[in-house]
Amino acid sequence: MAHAATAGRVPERGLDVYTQKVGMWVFLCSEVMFFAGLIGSYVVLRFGAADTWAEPGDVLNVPVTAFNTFLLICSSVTMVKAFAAAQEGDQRGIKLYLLLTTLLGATFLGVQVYEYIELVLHKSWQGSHGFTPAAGLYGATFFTMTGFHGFHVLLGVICLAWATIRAWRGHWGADNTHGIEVLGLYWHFVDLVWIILFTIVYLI
Amino acid sequence: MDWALPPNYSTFGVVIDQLFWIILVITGIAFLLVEGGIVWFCIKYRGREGARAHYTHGSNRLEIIWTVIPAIIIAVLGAYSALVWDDIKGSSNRPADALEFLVVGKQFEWNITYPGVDETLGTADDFTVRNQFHFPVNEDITILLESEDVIHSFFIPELRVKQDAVPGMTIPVWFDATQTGNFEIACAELCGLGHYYMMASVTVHSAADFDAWQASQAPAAAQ
Amino acid sequence: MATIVAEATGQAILHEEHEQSFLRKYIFSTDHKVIAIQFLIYTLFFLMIGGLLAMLMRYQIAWPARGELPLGGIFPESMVASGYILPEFYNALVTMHGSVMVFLAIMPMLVGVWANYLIPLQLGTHDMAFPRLNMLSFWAMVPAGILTLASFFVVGGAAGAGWTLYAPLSARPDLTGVGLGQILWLAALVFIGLSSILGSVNYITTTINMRAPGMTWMRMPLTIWSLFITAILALLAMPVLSAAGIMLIFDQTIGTSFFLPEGGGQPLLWQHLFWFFGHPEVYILILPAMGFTSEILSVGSRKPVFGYKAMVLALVSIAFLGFIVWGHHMFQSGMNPMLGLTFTVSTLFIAVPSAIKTFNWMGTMWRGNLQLHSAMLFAIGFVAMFAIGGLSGVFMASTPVDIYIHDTYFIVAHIHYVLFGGSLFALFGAIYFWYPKMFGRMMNETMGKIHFWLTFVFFNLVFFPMHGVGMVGMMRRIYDSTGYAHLQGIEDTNAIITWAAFGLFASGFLFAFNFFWSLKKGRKAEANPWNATTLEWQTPSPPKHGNWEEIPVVYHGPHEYSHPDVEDKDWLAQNERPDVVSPAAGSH
Amino acid sequence: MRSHFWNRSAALLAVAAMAACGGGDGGSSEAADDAGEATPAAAAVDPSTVGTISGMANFGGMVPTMEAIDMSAEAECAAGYGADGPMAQSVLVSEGGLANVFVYLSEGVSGAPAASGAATLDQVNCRYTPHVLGVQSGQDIEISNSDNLLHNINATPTENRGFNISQPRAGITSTQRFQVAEVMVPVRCDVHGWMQAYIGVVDHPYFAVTGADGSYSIANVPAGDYTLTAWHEEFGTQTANVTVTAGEMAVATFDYNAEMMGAEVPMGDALVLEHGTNRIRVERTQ
Repeated sequence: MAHAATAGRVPERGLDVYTQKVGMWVFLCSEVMFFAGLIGSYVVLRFGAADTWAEPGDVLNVPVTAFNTFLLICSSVTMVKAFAAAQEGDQRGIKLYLLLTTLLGATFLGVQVYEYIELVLHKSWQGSHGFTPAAGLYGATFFTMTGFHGFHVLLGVICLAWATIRAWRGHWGADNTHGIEVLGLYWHFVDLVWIILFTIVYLI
Repeated sequence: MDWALPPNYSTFGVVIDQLFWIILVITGIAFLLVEGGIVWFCIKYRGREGARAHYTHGSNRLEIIWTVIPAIIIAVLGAYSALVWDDIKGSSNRPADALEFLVVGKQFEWNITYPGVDETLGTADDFTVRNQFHFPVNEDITILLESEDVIHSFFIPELRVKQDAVPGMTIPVWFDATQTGNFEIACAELCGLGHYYMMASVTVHSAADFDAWQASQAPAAAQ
Repeated sequence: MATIVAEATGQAILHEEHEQSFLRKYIFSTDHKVIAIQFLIYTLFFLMIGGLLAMLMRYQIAWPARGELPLGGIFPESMVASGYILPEFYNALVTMHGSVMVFLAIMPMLVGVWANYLIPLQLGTHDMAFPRLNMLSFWAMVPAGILTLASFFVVGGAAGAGWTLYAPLSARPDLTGVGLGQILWLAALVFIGLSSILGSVNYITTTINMRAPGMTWMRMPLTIWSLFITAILALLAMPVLSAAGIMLIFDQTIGTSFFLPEGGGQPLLWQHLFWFFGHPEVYILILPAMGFTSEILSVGSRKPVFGYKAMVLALVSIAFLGFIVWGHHMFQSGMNPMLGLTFTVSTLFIAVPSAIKTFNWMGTMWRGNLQLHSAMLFAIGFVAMFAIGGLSGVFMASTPVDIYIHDTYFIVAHIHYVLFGGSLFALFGAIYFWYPKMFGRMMNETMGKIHFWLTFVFFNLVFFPMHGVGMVGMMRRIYDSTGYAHLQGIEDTNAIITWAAFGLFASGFLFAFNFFWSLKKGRKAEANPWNATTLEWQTPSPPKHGNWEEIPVVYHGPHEYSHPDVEDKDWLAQNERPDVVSPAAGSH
Repeated sequence: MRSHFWNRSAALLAVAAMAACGGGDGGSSEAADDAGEATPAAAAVDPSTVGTISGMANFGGMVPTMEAIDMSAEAECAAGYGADGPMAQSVLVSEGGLANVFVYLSEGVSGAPAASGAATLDQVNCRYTPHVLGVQSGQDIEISNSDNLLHNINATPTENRGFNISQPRAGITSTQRFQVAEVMVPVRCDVHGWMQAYIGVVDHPYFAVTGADGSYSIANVPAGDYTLTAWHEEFGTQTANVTVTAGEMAVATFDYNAEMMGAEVPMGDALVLEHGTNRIRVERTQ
């Protein structure tokens, strides 16, 4: 049988990747399915009731959100920089780029909150004052999808803030990069999801 | 104790029942094989002092046999089922000149709208009767199934008809009863606290009786 | 390097043991074995609750006109009035029996208990990859349980829209009278999803990355394979349910209308989302049971598992096909009939791997040396009952026949043959089998055998007649069948089923007694009471904190029984060095 | 139909709080009961300070024909009716009097004795008895079933918490309460689409429902100036100003005719009324 050849051979011990990273990849698979569920429902609902959707830009403020998207993409870049700095043991770089990433993430959230407030208080849509989750399928899907993304950003920002504090305590270094890399994976995923959401919710 | 399908009174029911019995025979044989085998093994190979089991990791030939045989049986069953299914439900097989009724489920009633003497829905002589479904025998019947509130399921056991009624959708269902008689519409999908009580009477008339019944209802509805 | 780190942590864990407080050791423990035992107690409790709900339900079905519910007075007037179970309470019973059994009893018992307990032990590692997440996955189940129990006592009662939560019934409180109860259950579902996902991340990562040296993929016990595949299914299916559940909560509370046609939503969307989760869920509920059965049958037959590779392939293909068959729950739902055709094909295909597994189990028993202890009896019972459940599934897969039997008791019989005759039989087997490892004592064999025969007989008396009742056309979830003309004449059958159900429930208490009695009074178990080969039996019973002083090295496949080259015993542990046992055995 | 999120949330909180207080009785807080026992309504009445309001709801002209109800599916219920079979109950006129008009003091009431005793709503031969019921907020409503078959009682108020319960057999009872004034709360049975009742909930005991002859009488009203409102399910509302003098009977009469059919009927929110003249008018609040 198959094991005959391997008996007594050098033992196999899984992938050549550290466990936290494998764990994060596995977790992200689950996250993909979560957003796939939301996005899939969005597609079905929108095709089923296309006439209840507004034209892009009619309700949503596309320029502001485009700027916000840009911020998030920048934060992905700084995240990469932070990891690179960690690999090189560049303490100043670690602090700088982690802090930048945190701030960019927080700004993204701030803009999103501003956007929500504007929509709820000052937009009118389909005759009702205020664009809220109760404003038809359009409002429901918009707030559900962007809201859950925002929640993920919030979790990311909290973790980033914690990582930044640790950076000031000198926690990270060339021999301790795993945490930053794993957090980076999550952050890039959140960024990627946003690009998809921005496209299908705001632009199409 | 009478474990049997209720008598069938529809054209589609014949083939559904036939398929049921075919599957029962096939699965019955498989059932006897598996259960018999297990019992036999339990007796024949039950542990004895000093006995030693036969060492084997399996047999590829056997694996192939018991993959292929079930696969073939199942493929044949599947193909046959698909054909029958298409006959019964395929939209291309919807009878063109069927007599149409509108059936609307609501908690916990079936409201049936009749086409009236002009045999067309949506005209002035339509009338609606609660919980009574009358239609003529030996004629293609199509019901347009709707729901006002939650999902119900339109089920007439003797006609082998079952279809969920979904709010927001109009679903056509067609059948052809082969005998006159009195049956019931049951709701087969949990629809709330009166689910079990959501039944309506079904009366299959001869063509003449149906016309007479419809005429007797029309004046009342005209008011 | 990873090895060294792991070993170092292992040593650290071993030394840590003595310094832990009671709270850290038994309540907020990160030890996978303790977490498994916490899950076991939790799930046994909810198994009893679920059973109790079923008993109330059966009383109503058998004697709908009688009233006089024994102890009916202890229920509030909103549940039982004048001795009659009220229809709304009946709906809550139906819904919560299904929900509790699936989500709080069977699923966490299969995965939470045994994946936690067995994965590190059978793979030869000190603990899970992420012990703290593991602890969190248990503690996420606690609010879920509390919310579930609380939902019975809020105004309007517990959720009553069926365990499938079909919208709009589940989304509009004005149509059911159930408001908060439904929301509480959905919130519980979100916690269950969280627990399940955290658990799955752990199981998958541990299996991928933390196997002992020499534990190649094809040397993993089938238990691990089945739990690994299950974890993948849960990882990918649960988030979809969470997303759908959250949308349903929004429909109920903040005025969205995802599933409500009045607002442009689609009731069928809920069904698609639910069954996209729900069908993989069905396999989540059966695959681990298949794994335990393979393991116990092999040990009990003193033979290697017949067709190990075919078994693995079957598991993998079930997992894959499991994601593309969800529509077969919706043949009569109003979905396009042409979609029905597609789903029929994929559904019939998924029957093939199940057939392969059944024949391989029989192959494992063939020419064996069967040790018919309680665990083995339950494993054999699993094969026998699962076969019936699988065969009755063919009726549903055939779409025309499904028109008639859909939403009848035929379906109820089918699901219980798979879930009770299948999963629960295997779980009882697993508990009898691994109990000595968990608690260091044997369960009482005599009581175990009596428990098996009572369960087996009563189970079949309960669920086999349901096929007949279904053929007659009795609809699921109806409170009172006596009003229907076509259901006249099944009252006696229903009464017999109910009496048998009482017997089945009662026999559960024999098991519970055996379980708790054996904790104190059971015979002390040696390390390897069943002469089994897998790694968990090569540690003391129960294993210490950290499992291994030294990580074992694996030389053999998982089920080397009755190897012709091994003399004086009929088994070869996975970590036994071949040259020590017998030079020739090294070739296997 | 689906109320606002915040209303709902507040209701949820309230429900949760009640559940925490050992709820599950399907009813509401017990505070009203205690108050009721402390000051029984009858004891508070001093005959020298109260008067009575009485009068008629008159119906003039052609009486609309009521539709026949098809109860054939419930033979047990249908048997309870005469040769003509059951008819709808929305406009019941007998000798010029209109029945089932809910008459209550809508303005001018300051302070009132707490509710005492229970109101009853029965289901007889697949109909609600009475068809229109007045209760005081917090008062027990005993709902019972005299038919040996399934009825559900689905109350859909907008201000109060609704309920949807069932009574599958004769003899089953349930006690419910509404805490907030609301005219009217519709009640229906989903099993029998024709079954409809209305419950008027007001903050005081000064209400009545006109009988079969169209007459009503509200006793023990403290002397003072009031606005009296009359509600009918087909004809909407009318108001009248009345002055009650101690020991005397004030009379207020409402006139109806078939032309008023189809008036918008206020449902739900308790009415906000202007001071009107004695002129009878139909109030359209929606």
